[in-house]
Amino acid sequence: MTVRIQTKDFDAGREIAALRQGDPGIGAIASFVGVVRNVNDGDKVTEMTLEHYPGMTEKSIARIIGQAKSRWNIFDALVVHRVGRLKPLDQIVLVVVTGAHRGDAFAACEFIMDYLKTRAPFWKKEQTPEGERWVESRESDDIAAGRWRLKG
Amino acid sequence: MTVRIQTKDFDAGREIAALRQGDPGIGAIASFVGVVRNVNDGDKVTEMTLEHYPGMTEKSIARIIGQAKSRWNIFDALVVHRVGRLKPLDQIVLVVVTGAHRGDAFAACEFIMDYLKTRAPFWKKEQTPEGERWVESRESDDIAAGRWRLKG
Amino acid sequence: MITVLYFARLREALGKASEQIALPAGVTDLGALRALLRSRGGAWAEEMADGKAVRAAVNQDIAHGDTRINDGDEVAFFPPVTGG
Amino acid sequence: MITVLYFARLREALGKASEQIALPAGVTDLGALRALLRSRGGAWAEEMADGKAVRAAVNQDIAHGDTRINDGDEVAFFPPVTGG
Repeated sequence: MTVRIQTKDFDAGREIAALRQGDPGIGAIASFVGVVRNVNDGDKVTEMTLEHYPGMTEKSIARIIGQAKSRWNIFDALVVHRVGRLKPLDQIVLVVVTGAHRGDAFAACEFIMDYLKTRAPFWKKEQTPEGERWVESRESDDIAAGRWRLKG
Repeated sequence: MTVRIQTKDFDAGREIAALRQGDPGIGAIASFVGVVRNVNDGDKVTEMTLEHYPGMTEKSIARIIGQAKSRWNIFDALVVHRVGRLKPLDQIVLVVVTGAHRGDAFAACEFIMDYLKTRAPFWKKEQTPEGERWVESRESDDIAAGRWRLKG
Repeated sequence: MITVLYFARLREALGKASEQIALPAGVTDLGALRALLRSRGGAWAEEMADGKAVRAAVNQDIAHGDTRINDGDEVAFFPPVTGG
Repeated sequence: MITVLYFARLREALGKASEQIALPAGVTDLGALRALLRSRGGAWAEEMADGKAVRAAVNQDIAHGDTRINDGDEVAFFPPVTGG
């Protein structure tokens, strides 16, 4: 598995190609790219800053990928997460999951994303025309993560 | 929406970038890449040929995307499907769905893939060390497509 | 006249990718057309047999035995799809 | 000595990203450490108040009020996460 926290941008096509390179057993690759939107809760967002907890971030994401691997029949997973100053249209996060079949790859990819949004130690501060604000935890994200617990 | 049937390869990163270009309302991009595996039903596959029904293929995929748009809150979708001779490790199909939030994007992407595998007029012939064979319709794919009908 | 297309395993077994057929009187739906093709005997009888999993489209929409066929239509016969 | 880290809104409100603290006798779990910090008054009393949604980790694992703290540990306090 690969976990990278970085300020620089990423290329989903190149990351997918690298993750699946040389493995002819892979039939399915599910991916997710998260992007900075220009609105959040109805307010215009001009820029945001993403802060994280170095060390714990990588460790918690690796643990999430391990859980996904034990729960679904997948081969490998990659998470690239950006931190620092980001603007609308910037890519924030990439999750790629490889497997033999699509059902497991999709489920594991969505599982990892749900956990990234609700458990991994990232904090978002938004700049709006009215000033800066720390984003509050979102109820809908907690619900999405809870879904998986019911299935356990 | 974009539907392309082609013999040449595709770059997922470039297709994602083109689909989301300039739309600052997009927060989530779910993608799927299907790849030729070197095994199917336990037999070694050295090459395959994908045949389709020109005209009906594009029409039926466009209809599937339209259904996804009416069912989930998504912005746009792209399907690129290769035909002709393909080898293990070759990419076959790309589905990209953009939306504001990840739940809808994931669901619509998986829905489109399930229908591509079970409804769109593609037929696969595999070359194995024992000779050629047309792939038979797979029961598990029919089950995956059936899931969505129950939800309707 | 209608255009009839054959795909994949069916195309190979029948040795034909397409043909033009003048619809005889009484052949007004897909089921009747399939029976007509079956009556050719040989590979046609085998591939168009009732027990065979043959799918069909009329004017590029999935069709069934009771789907009407009219002059000028494009009809296609093919095995269950195995895409992606 | 333990290392204590503060992140995001908490770091800004407390004006501090990290500090070293010598654990007083009797401060053996996270709840007691939070009470100790609260007793500093001002922003500390406010941000570490019982009603506040404060999350914590001990040695980079999510921790709770009854999680034990030992000399040499890395303890972190932060708001609920809002990632991705």
